[in-house]
Amino acid sequence: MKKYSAFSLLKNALSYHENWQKVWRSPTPKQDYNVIVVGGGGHGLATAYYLAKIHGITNIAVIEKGYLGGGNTARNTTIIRSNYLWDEAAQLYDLSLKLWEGLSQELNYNVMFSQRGVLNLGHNLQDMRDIERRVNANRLNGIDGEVVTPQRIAEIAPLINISRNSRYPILGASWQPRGGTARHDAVAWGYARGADALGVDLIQQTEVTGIRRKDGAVVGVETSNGFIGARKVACVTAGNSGVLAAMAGLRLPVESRPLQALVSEPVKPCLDTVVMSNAVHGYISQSDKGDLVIGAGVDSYNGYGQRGSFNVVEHTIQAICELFPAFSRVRMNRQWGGVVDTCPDACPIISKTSVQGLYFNCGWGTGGFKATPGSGYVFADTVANDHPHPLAAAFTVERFDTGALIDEHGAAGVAH
Amino acid sequence: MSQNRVASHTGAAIDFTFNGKAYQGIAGDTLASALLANGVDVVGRSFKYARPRGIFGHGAEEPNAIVQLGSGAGTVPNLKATQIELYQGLQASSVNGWPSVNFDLMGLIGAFGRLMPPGFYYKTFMYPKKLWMTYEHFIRKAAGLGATPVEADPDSYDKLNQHCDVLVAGAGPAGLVAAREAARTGARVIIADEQSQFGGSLLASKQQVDGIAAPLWVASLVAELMAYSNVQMLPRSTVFGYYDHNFLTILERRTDHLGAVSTCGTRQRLHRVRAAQVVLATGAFERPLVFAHNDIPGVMLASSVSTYVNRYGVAPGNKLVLFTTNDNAYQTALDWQGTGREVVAVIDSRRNPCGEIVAAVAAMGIEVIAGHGLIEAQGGKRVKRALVAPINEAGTQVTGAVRRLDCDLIACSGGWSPAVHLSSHTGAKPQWDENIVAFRPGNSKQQERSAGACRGTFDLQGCLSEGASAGADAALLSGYGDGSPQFPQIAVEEYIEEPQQALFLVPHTKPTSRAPSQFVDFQLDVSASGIELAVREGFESVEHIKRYTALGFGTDQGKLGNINGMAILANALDQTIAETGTTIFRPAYTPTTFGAIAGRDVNQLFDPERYTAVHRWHVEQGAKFEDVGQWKRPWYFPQQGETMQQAVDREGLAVRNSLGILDASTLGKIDIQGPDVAEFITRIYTNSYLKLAPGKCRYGVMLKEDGMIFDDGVCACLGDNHYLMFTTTGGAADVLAWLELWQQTEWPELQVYFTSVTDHWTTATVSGPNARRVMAKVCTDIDLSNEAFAFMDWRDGTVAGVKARVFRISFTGELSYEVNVPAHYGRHIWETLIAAGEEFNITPYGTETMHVLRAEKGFIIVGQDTDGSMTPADMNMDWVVGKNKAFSFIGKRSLQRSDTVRANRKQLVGLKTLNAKEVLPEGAQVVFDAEQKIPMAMQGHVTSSYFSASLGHSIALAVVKGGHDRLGQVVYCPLADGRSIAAEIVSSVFYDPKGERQHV
Amino acid sequence: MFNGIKLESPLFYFQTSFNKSAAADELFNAEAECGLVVKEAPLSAQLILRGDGSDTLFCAAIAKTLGVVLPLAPGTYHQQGNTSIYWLGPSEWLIIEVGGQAQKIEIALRKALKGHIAIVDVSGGQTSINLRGAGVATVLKKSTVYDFEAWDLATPISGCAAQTTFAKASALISNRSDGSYNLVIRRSFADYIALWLLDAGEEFGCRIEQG
Amino acid sequence: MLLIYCPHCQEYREEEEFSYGGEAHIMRPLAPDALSDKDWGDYLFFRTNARGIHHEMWYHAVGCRRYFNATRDTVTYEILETYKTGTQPTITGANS
Repeated sequence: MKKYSAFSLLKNALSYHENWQKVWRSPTPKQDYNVIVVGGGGHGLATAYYLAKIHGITNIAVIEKGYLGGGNTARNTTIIRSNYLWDEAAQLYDLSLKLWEGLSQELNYNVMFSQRGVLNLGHNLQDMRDIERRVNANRLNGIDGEVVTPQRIAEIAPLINISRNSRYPILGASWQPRGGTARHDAVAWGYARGADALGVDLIQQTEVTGIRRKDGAVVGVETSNGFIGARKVACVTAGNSGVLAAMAGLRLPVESRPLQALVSEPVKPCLDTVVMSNAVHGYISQSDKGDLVIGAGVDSYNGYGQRGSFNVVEHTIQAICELFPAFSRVRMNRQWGGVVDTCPDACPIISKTSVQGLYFNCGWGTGGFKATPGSGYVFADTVANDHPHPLAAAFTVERFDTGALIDEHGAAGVAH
Repeated sequence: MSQNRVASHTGAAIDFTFNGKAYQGIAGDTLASALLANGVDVVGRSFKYARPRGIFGHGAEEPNAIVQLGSGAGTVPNLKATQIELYQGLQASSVNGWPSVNFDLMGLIGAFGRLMPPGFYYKTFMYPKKLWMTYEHFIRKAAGLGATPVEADPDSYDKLNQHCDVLVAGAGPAGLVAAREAARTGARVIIADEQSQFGGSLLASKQQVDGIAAPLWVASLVAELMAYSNVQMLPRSTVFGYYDHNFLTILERRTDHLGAVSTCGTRQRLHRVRAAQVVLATGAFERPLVFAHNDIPGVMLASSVSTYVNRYGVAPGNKLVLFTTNDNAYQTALDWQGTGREVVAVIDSRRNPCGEIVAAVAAMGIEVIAGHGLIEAQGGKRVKRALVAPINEAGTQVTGAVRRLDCDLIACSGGWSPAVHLSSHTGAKPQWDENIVAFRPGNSKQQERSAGACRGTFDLQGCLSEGASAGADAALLSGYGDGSPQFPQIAVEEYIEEPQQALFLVPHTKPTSRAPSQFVDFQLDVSASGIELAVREGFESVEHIKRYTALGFGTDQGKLGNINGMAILANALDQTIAETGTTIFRPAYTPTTFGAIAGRDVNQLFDPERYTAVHRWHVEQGAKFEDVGQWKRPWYFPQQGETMQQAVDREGLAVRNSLGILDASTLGKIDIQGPDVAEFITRIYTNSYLKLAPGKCRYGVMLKEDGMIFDDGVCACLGDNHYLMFTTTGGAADVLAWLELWQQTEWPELQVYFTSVTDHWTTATVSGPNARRVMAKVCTDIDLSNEAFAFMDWRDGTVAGVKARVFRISFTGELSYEVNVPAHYGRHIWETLIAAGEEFNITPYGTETMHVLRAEKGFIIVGQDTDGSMTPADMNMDWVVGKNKAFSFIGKRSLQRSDTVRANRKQLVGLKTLNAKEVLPEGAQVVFDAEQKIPMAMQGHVTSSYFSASLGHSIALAVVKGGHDRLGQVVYCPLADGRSIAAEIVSSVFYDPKGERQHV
Repeated sequence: MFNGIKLESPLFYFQTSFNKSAAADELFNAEAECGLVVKEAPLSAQLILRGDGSDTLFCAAIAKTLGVVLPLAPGTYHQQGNTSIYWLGPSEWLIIEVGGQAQKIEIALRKALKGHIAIVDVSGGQTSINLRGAGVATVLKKSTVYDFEAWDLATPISGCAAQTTFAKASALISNRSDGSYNLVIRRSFADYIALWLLDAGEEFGCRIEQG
Repeated sequence: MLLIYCPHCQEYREEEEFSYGGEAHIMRPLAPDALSDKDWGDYLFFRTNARGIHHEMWYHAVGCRRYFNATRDTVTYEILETYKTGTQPTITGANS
């Protein structure tokens, strides 16, 4: 793999950029692999990368029905944070955050991880209790965070409306300075390039249509281009996990829901952090290109259509105009939807299954992007050792039988 | 008279400024036409290389002329000059270029463009690691177009929910006749067009339609439509989104043509349209040709040049070179000739163009150079020269000597691309059609059909007949008319056109990688070489190319560039365009104001404020309010100079020592009637109601099926088959839906009816040792003695002359009566009680004091002391769970799961700080060992914490792992400021542990 | 001791508490005929009735007791004099008697009806407001997602009713023979809805008449 | 934005009036206490999450307050039928 650097850029410029090598090969599938990763999104590519890099398993194929990083990796609002409430979730997401902090160098691909901080706003007394509780838990877990006042919020995001007279005044927020955003495509491409360099076959435009089993163990996958053998099959197909599970005769405690997002036209820098508000359902940051990147809430109904309902977008933009009255004159350039796996406890499933050699990594809900490196890291470990990585142990599918849920959204507070 | 204004075109003068310089336009101008009339060449700088850019198009497709309109709170970023109607005093400026668009220092960067190929930022700025944030800071400063306002939007917006039979998107020739055909059937029709005038391309046409000049024909048709009461006509209205089940959104600009800030009502209006049938008549965009330095000001679309000449009377230059691959664009040569200015030559990529219009042009003595390509434009801030050379038939190579043509205007046309955007929003995949060298709309996924140019039908005759049948067809399918158009044919005068050549990237003498930049997407500086580079680097799918090069991600959404980009990609991959894929568009068709999408649901109308009948009294008393769901509840009632703590202390002591009064009206109330009520609610609550007698109340907890506490409250038996259920304030709607769910879908055999009566009752709770005395003053027909009216009883009676229902239940632990009267009497009952209680110093208290008092008693608040992961056992409330109930109530089974029965679950306990004055922060985490290193082993957290005036020390409720077995143990709460507060685990009941006071 | 009991309708305080800059007297009880005139109806008896509409005895008893035939068709209401019955859902109706006494009606009905039924007094929890004027149709389009034009197109008379969204609250909306519309709204949302109406009606000129 | 035919109101109504009720035809076990943790967990949390034909409950919250069922294609979002609670769909994955 030729190293990227300012120097390589200069060198290639002199030769009119005619000599750049391919970022990855376009191999024809082998007949047989040690591990097949189904799904060429960020999580799948990261899984393949760490399997090869850390566990020395290089006879791997990543099989993607469309193009690499074309699913939720390409559709999310790129928010990265680790200030989760429960120990299990917080530790998993913080592993991910630590990996983010060195990822551009690790991959020699600039993923533009921008640690501009994340504000989670509180609008009522219960919000503030929950924020206090979460920040205290984060602090004692070794995760950065503090509770900040409206005045401090206004310093961090000057255009935000901290008036006490607004319908849902901002009473305070949690502030995680290490949080931020990254360039979503770059994450997929960086991991793909890295994995390819380690010998991983990236097979695009190939759809897995079946999971072949023999005596309760995986032997390979049927694809739109024929059967490919494998001892282990790792499914990382957010949005379609249920469909994959059905291929192996399994069911998952997961429902696929539309999640929508939108961007404004590019504007000059006006928001140097990430602002999130659960109470009014709006998440916003500004990309390096200048777009205001806005995330909406999950639609209420099941849907694989990568489309949601317009009223969800309306509600989100109302929230944004409440938080940032000046943005009312900015214009929406593009909106789109993705399909997220939602779990009853808003936490992922990283798990072996009753089928020997079949593994699932799904259920990330709206939180998948930020977890990409950590998810790949612990899933690779789980697959390599056929045993849950310590940080993944709490996220097995069995928790839905025992009741040991990690209730991240229940923790957001219910009736009052 | 401005230099480029055609003498014959006159109108009222309009003054405006651009980049601080004063200019004059005339009525009917767009900012773009006025700037061109004034000979303004450079209107902006490109995003990446800061190259000077001029006006290229005349509508929504414009990639370059992006301006900042107005200033201050009313400023609007990123408007397209081609879409801004000129008004007196308009101020606009370029969004990029420093110190000015004519001399941009960033332009120097442009000189290093080769160092910034697509994706260069992925390849650098990585080392040293810590510098990225600095790099990024400068990258961001260079990015972005216009600037957002910094003050609140002074304008207002609103929405209309529309329902119609036929929605026609676009009021060009096809749309207008479609609307007419639908209108005459009586169907409800809405026709919307983004321009100020209906007519589309005909507004700039010199053709005859139905025997009269096109603009006149349009006027008559518009007049005809206006006469229909069943037609809604929406000019300045863009259909920007097409969603499921034929839901479409239209942005109507109501005042933008009058000024940056509205002086007469809502600035913009969002129409949310549910249409039975849709006719898409959105027209087409002319496609530029990709040649070297095709971005120099003075290069324009052929149709744009014609539009400026014919519609706005503006000739944007003097010496025109026309470069085309088709007959259609020859019209521009004729139009230009009409201005009396010079047509240097027409460059036609085809070997032997032979259409009627070609002959017409040649006949005027204009040189037609066939089989040639315009391979490069030259000039700095304005075109000076065009380089022309013979090219091979395939259009892939320069085959002969280069000829130089002096000119200051280049009009180009690579054919037309149907505006398939809206049909594409529905998920229909556009299909490539070699015959028209363009994508046609894909097969319909909704109740829609395309007509005219947006369907790839480019001749006027065809557009009119397609529009007519589309309108009649849509009407028929929505239940009107017989499907046959009244005017299937309309006589028009037009040239018969010969086939065009499929040419996208014009060859240069140098290979693409070395030729001067051949731009595909002007706004984002995506060039042909950039696309080829992306392919060279291994990106193969269209989506990868788009994302890697940013092709199509501009505010013009690639209306001009996408098809050329696809073609260049296909060529680089050695595929056909059809094989390479399709082009997908997403809403919004054109950028749409956030404020309009938000509508009126902002500021105080963002969410309803719900008031109780006594609300105004609380306001008059200067209460501070707390948001509880949508309700405004009194939080506390500060008196002169009181702090919150002082007010809460006073209110609490009043209740403990004499008398307090609380407005409890917001509690959810559900009336339940039917023979099976007792059985039903016994299945819903954890405890049993089978033996609850009329006149009695019982406290109950409900679980979700997962065994976790979901809501709680008192339920009263009003009579045989008749109960009243109280819920939490926030839970009322959810609980009602929950009851209906089980009755309707699971146990329809149980005969029960539910009705919400939350709003019907005002609930005034008098609480404290003097509660009975004050009740005795206002209620004579209830025996209030403890024997006759015991704790957890209720009685009907007359209070303050009003029929009332009185409950003897208590959330404070004191003797309490909850007086319920129909809300019309709410304030009367409240003020009567206040007056009657005066001698007992009756004290109104708010939610904060209520919380303190109930915490002193260890009563939980669902949602504060529980968080969706708490069982009754965790809350030390096993007593409320009916172990021996015959029916396995909702959630019961989950209480036996291995995790819910495990020891060491978090359990509700009291915490008493060792320093009695110290109040634990709510949300503080609990640890057993304060000295341990981070990460610490957290054992629970503080859910409620207050200073108790009546006890004289702080109290807290917390959930602690295995807490019920840890009474007496000291735990620690490490705080952010480094302190660690020590507290002892005690019973969660701090006050009157035997519960005697509520029974007196 | 308690004579002079004053009753307060849900919109009782709206005028006094209304904090918009425009002078209140322009907005309230002015003579000018505005594009939107909002009038709160006098206090009336409002009861929810539950029962089996397919039971002819049940229907007959209602008709006999109230003098109004129970509407069985979805989206309709029947009116006789001061009494109206609205279809709310299968087995659910709203009875409104202008100026009536809920308790009287409940006693009469309970005497007349047999079997599994429910009668609930909700008089204190809701109020009726009437919208009239040239701007009403547009105001309804601004405020609700329901297609009211369809009523005029279908049957240009009264008798139609629909429960639907109203801004971010809800309402039971019915058409009257004089071309105006009645809204039944919940008490706790009344101020919000009135504020919304003044805002939505602004472009036509809007005023609120006290009932 | 869905347009949903309410079988009780007997007309098409806008999505804003409804709330989604999840997968339909899931019977509550008659004897929960007799079930294993696994079987109970399956009833609690595991759903078919069909890609394509899906039978689901909707609640006409701002309307007649009735629950009913819909057969909807979760890919195209087309609603193929709505039917009253307690009745069976005429369109199923099998016959479509």
